[in-house]
Amino acid sequence: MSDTPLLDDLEKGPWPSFVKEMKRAALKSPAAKDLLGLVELSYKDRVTHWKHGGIVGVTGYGGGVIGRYSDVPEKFPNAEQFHTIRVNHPSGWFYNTQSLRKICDLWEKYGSGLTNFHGSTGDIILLGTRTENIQKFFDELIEIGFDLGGSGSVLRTPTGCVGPARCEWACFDSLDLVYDLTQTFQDQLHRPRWPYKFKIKASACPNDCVAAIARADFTIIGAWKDSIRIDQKEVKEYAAKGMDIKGLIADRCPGGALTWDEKKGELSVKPEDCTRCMHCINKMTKAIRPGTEKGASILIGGKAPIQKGAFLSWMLVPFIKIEPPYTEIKDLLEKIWDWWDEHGRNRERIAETIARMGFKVFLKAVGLKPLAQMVKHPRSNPFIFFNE
Amino acid sequence: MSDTPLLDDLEKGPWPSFVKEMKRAALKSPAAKDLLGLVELSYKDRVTHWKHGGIVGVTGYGGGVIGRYSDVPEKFPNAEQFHTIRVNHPSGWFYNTQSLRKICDLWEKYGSGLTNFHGSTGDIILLGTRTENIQKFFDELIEIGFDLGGSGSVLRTPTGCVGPARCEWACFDSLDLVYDLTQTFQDQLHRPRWPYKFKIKASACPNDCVAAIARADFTIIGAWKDSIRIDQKEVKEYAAKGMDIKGLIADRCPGGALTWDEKKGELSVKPEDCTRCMHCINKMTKAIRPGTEKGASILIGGKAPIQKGAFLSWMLVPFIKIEPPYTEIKDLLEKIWDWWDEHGRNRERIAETIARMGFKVFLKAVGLKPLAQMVKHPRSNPFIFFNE
Amino acid sequence: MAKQTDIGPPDYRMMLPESIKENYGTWKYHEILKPGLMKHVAESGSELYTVRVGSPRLVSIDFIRDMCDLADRYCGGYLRFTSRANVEFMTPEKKNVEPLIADIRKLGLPVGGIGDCISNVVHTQGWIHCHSSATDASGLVKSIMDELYPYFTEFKLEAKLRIAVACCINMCGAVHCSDLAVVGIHTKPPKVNNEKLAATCEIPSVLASCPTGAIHRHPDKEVKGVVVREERCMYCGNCYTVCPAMPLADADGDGLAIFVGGKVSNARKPPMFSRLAIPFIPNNPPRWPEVTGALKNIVDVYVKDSRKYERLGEWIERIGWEKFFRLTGIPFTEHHIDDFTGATETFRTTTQFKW
Amino acid sequence: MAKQTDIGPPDYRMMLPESIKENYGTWKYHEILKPGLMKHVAESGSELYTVRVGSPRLVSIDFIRDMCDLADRYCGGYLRFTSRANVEFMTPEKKNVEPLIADIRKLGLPVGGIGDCISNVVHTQGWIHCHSSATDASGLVKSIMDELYPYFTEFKLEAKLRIAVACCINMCGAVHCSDLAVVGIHTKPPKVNNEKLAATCEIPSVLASCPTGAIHRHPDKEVKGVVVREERCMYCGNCYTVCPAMPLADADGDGLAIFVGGKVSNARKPPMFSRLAIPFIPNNPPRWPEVTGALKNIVDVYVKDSRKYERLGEWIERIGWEKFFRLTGIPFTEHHIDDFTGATETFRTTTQFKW
Ligand code: SRM
Ligand code: SRM
Ligand code: SRM
Ligand code: SRM
Ligand code: SF4
Ligand code: SF4
Ligand code: SF4
Ligand code: SF4
Ligand code: SF4
Ligand code: SF4
Ligand code: SF4
Ligand code: SF4
Repeated sequence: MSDTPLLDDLEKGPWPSFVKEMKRAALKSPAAKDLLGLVELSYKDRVTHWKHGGIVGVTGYGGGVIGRYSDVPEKFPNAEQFHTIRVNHPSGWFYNTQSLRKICDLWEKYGSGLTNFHGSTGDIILLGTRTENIQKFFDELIEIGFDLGGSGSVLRTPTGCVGPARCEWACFDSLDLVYDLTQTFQDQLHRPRWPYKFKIKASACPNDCVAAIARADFTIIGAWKDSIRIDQKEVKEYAAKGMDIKGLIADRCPGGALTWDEKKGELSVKPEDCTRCMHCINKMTKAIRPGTEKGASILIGGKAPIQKGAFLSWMLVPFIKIEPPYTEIKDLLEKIWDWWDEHGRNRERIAETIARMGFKVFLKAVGLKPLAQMVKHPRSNPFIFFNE
Repeated sequence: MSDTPLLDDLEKGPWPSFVKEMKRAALKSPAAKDLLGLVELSYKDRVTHWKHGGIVGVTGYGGGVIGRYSDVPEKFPNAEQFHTIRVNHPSGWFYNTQSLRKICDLWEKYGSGLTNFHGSTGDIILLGTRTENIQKFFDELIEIGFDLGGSGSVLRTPTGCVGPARCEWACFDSLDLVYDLTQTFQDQLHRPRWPYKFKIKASACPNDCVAAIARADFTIIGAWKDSIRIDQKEVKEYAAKGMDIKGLIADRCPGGALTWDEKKGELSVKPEDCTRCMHCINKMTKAIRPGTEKGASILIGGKAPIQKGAFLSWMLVPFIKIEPPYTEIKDLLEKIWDWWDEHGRNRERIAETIARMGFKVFLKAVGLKPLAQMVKHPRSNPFIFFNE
Repeated sequence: MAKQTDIGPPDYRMMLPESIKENYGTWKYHEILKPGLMKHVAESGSELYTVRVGSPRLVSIDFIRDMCDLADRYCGGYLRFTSRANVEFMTPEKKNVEPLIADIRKLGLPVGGIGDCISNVVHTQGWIHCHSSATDASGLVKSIMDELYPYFTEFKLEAKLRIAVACCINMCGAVHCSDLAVVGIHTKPPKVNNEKLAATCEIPSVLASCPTGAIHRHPDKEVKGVVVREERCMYCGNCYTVCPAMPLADADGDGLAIFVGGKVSNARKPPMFSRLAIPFIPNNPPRWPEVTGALKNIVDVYVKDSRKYERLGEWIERIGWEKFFRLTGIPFTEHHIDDFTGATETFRTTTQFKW
Repeated sequence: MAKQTDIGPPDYRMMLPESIKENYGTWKYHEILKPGLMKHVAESGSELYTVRVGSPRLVSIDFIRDMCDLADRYCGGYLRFTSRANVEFMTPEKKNVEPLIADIRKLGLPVGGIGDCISNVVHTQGWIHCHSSATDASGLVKSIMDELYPYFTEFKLEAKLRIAVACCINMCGAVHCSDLAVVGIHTKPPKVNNEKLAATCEIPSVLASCPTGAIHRHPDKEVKGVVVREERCMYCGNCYTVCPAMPLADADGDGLAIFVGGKVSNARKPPMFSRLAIPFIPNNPPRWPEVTGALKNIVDVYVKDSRKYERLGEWIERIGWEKFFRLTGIPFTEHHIDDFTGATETFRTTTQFKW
């Protein structure tokens, strides 16, 4: 009888099974085999069998590796050390197969052969290696043209959506921006110096396909200044095909910018009332497109609940042009980091530092003027500090 | 030349002038005359000339009088003491002229002859008398059947809307409830014992014509359990008169409960989706009426900004029948006061005590079970105290 | 010493006119006939006409007597006041209505405020009677209503518009939920008088009174008193309320803030707080032209741009605050950005905005 | 020691297929042809077909090699992964599409997730690799996707539905803004091991780590260590993150909370947080039937009641949370009432509600 009965159950069912994958890896790697046993034990005990990670890494870097030790080494000696290595993905998560195969070969040589494509920050996650292998792996990783991603109180691996590579709505080049920022800030990415982690994500339109607004301290989301472009011929096509353009498009416009003229079969927009929500564009892909004067909005502060509660990024720069060498964005980042570095407390994300010190104090520090677009509504309380 | 040039300017213009009234009073009262001078001085200096009130009052009561002393007694000796007496109004602010005339005569005898009908809590405000007159005035006030209102850390004079006396939408008898509660809680109204003030206001429907939700710690607002009543004949009348029933009524229904059938000329309601906002009733007074199974919702915590910020009252009891002797409401009030008395800090309104201790703690204490109707939405954070 | 206490207010039933006693709780519907005049009809078919009259609220007893005379003449000796300090005369007799209105006009009083109007201004004491005041209330109200008078006596709006004035941030009145709210504010920290403080106040309670912890014991052990860290003071006046030795009033520091877009009714949209439109306007008695001008401007823009039944706050919610500031030409400043408890709730967590 | 460091990731241009290099930034529109298949058309008129494949995310290198084989066979040696860990194969050749899909199916992998579908589940490490975990992520995801499989491979929804799983409240992943979020939670305070603590942690930083101030120095001066005031502990794990001597994991105390109605796109409604639907479900590996059942129930009700293009959170906003609880039959408890910072913002400050 199998010694992993609980996990075996997860090989059944239509969705592809991670247990199958673990077993595939186990055929070649004793570490992967012991991992199976250890995880089966967790399924039995209903608790994790991993201990708090120790400090492991590569010379010259302060991050990129998550140390991990088992609390049942005697039972599963080959999984006693099971460190994770984070490898920085190429923009847009595009790969040629040679590169991928090289990574696989390296990981077959130095690791458990188990991986996540990708971790939720966006790195390639290579799961399970021993301390002595880390440096060797890294040296060869550099050889094949890859580098580590971020971990700890550093700039985390920036990510961006597929954008101009395969999306008609991209308002800026998310792939190039992410690549450029990642290269420019290698030092911030590898060497901890800040109160806590800092994340950058770029979605090239407000659909936000990398969930930047929820997960990035510094959120770059595509925008345009002029009007959406409507092709009335195509609009008539949709109408002809029976789409309820008034009910499903015009009435759903949050800005109240759209009017549907049933008789004329025309959809008109009042550009000043469009809030660029993307809805009409999303649903009438052939008839409606973003404007032509493109750029991005920058929002600040997105993060998960620890410790002062979750934040969604909020508006910091309503519109900015995004063009190489991206100087304006880089300067803004430096200003923000300097201020945060000086005022942030240990384990305090930028949103929490701003919440504690006051948004207007932050705006002054980074040299931005207050705008109505930054708030849902003005204050309702009369407790104004006039002396500032 | 007049010695009140600035105030004189406020006699001009179409809106009735308080300065004219002050001058009318000044003809009979030296105190009122000196008040004119003192206020003119404030208009000149652009600061108040009143000092912090001292403790003045009547034997047996801890409130009802606001002590007030001028900081320029030498200039205006007759306004040196200018205490305010708060007289509890009759429910709905209805008066017969004899009672009003009696009050006027009393105030001519003991006071400046100046008054507010009414103060914003709802009392008759009698402005300007001297310490030695207060008790005498009070004794005669009782003779004519009136009593003092609240001030200080007591139950403040409860108020209610005109309700069933002159409004077709009243879901309970706001006048009788306010009268009954005021009589029942005379002790709480006259003798300070609490951390801070406590206000009760009753509006007999969700239009909330006494702004209870914004100004009362304990807010009683009319509600009904069954469906609004629609008179289709009258609906057709409105349509005939050219009202855009779809655009102005159905589409504005916050619950999405109304459907307008253009052809049939019929307005139908899905009762389970009606949130009793009053809009359709307000705008089609002849065609639509509240339901018949009437009562009220009770909300808790309304207050102005001092000190933890303003609160709007929030839902505590979605529906309760309001019938004499109002036992259920009185019991609830007692429970709330007991808890607040025990846990409230000095100058902490009930909303602030609940905010500090937690709403669910409060609910347990007053014996109410949690309901989805009490919140806009459930918590978004995962920080749940399971041990409670 | 009174023979009796705790008798409470008189029974309201003594105060109700016959026509109301008869139809109490059986009203069927009402019609607004013209500004300041409405008719209620009972199930029984009997009618009640109500005439609403604007009052300055701060009045002499002779004004009250005038009202009594009118009530005796036309309303069987009964009248009422409204929750906004207007006077209401009620009669079942249609024929009484016009003569009544004529006599009211003779007294120089306005008839109006019913329906989609600007009604009377809920307000407070100010320099007339309050030590906390940062401005006067009665004078502001008079100046504002002179400016907006036609909105009381005529139908010029798509919805009700409620104005409130408070002479300090204690906000006596529903100022924090008004379509238009004018609030007196101090902008200078309290001037501490330590001799007086030592004599009249307990230092611990003074320290405790400050929400921002701006008050500290006097550094000099010799001095029995306190100092205020001015940069931490938000001029809330809590300290002054508990201790007379810390007045905030200042001729140049005091003035007005204007908040807009609040409501309390549950009609259509839930109740809303008023939000800051203009952080500070200096006191300029007797007419406060900058204040009345600012309100007039906001009302004009609202009238032009609003839709049927749309309260001021509903209008702003529809067009967005950024568009409100653009249309009114009011500058958006750092003071508009919240930094009180819960401030982060006010930040715009979406890319949606208008230019 | 590496010859070089800080080289960063490879240049993305090396990773792009020809057909994309040619039409980079000039795409005109797209059409979703069937579940898992879409076509992008460029200004130039050239087309690109994308086939999306569901992945377990936790895979062996041989899985990656399988993907490479397919990419070499049909896509000129290029492929990509999505922000939800799916694999995407792209080809300009229409004729390649069906054979490609056939070969994918041969590997037992699902094609779908494009359009109004449930896509892959954003998730985390769990018992596979994390010391903080209150549950396993991969096992939950497998169980959930087996249950909801047809929503990935067919069009059965009015809008996208995004699911996320996190194995502790650190919420790695956009769990806090997902249509459906399953979060591992601890419900027992940390078990303090004071010997270990004395050896490995600094007491001041341990005390400081606790947001609720539940951790105090050990009363007994002799003991170098801390105690936890259990009634003040909200099981957040901050202390454990800074000090290994305070583990929270507990076989019976650990389990799942389910949050619903979040979104991040700005389409129509602004982004929203997910809100608590079910406070606690005990861990029941390997299949967590109570969790998958609860999700299935919510999805079924949503599918029945939602309108075209309505995300789950938009649907709940329209019908109201009280109706959501009624329709799903999920009990509303005291745990649903917020008592964290800003809790008062969540209280219902209106009389408007549904029964
Ligand atoms: C007399 C008074 C009650 C009282 O006991 O004194 C009263 C009486 C009526 N109100 Fe009111 N309301 C009165 C203060 C209020 C208040 C409180 C306030 O203004 O501080 C409100 C809440 C205002 C707010 O939301 O900020 C109020 C919100 C309403 C509404 C909802 C309006 C809206 O669309 O939001 C209605 C319905 C309507 O007008 O469509 C309403 C309707 C009515 C009706 C028509 C009810 C009826 O059938 O008799 C009454 C006369 C019409 C009218 O326009 O005044 N009454 N009404 C108050 C007159 C004050 C005044 O002198 O102007
Ligand atoms: C007279 C009146 C204003 C008016 O002209 O109408 C008034 C006057 C004062 N109020 Fe008020 N309040 C008056 C209604 C209100 C209201 C409105 C209401 O009750 O509906 C509020 C807002 C609702 C609320 O209670 O939150 C109100 C909120 C305050 C506050 C802030 C309380 C808070 O928790 O935010 C204070 C400050 C304090 O209590 O220390 C306050 C304090 C005061 C004091 C006692 C000043 C002080 O700090 O000692 C004022 C005395 C002025 C004087 O010299 O006569 N008054 N006060 C109102 C009472 C008349 C009456 O009894 O009918
Ligand atoms: C491939 C991917 C970007 C990437 O760089 O990897 C992507 C690609 C596309 N997204 Fe997305 N989205 C992708 C993640 C997201 C995310 C992030 C997430 O799921 O964590 C979101 C935000 C979800 C949310 O709001 O919670 C997202 C919100 C949208 C929306 C807005 C949907 C809505 O109504 O809220 C659209 C427009 C639409 O579908 O109508 C969209 C539309 C699209 C289009 C049609 C854009 C285009 O013209 O090519 C792409 C394919 C259609 C589709 O249905 O997948 N994409 N999209 C991601 C695929 C993930 C997956 O494997 O399923
Ligand atoms: C591997 C990964 C989950 C996954 O399986 O994909 C992960 C794993 C860990 N996260 Fe995370 N986080 C991962 C993405 C995230 C994200 C999502 C994102 O980055 O887009 C978040 C939410 C966004 C955010 O940052 O707020 C996230 C929020 C956290 C937090 C809470 C931070 C906060 O301020 O709320 C912690 C706790 C901490 O930092 O102490 C945390 C801590 C951790 C630690 C280091 C546990 C710890 O306390 O030391 C986990 C190591 C697990 C292990 O043994 O490998 N992780 N973590 C993700 C990184 C992979 C990658 O690099 O691609
Ligand atoms: S975020 Fe916008 S531009 Fe980027 S992939 Fe999604 S839809 Fe396309
Ligand atoms: S993008 Fe959104 S806001 Fe702009 S017009 Fe289209 S639907 Fe309206
Ligand atoms: S609150 Fe309702 S019942 Fe009371 S007067 Fe106003 S509209 Fe009539
Ligand atoms: S009362 Fe309000 S919610 Fe109810 S049906 Fe009428 S408009 Fe809709
Ligand atoms: S608002 Fe302030 S100044 Fe005006 S009466 Fe109330 S407490 Fe006094
Ligand atoms: S005014 Fe308010 S903030 Fe300033 S010192 Fe006094 S209590 Fe503190
Ligand atoms: S969510 Fe918690 S348990 Fe899961 S990986 Fe992140 S930190 Fe570890
Ligand atoms: S789990 Fe969180 S709340 Fe509990 S003791 Fe640790 S840090 Fe404090």
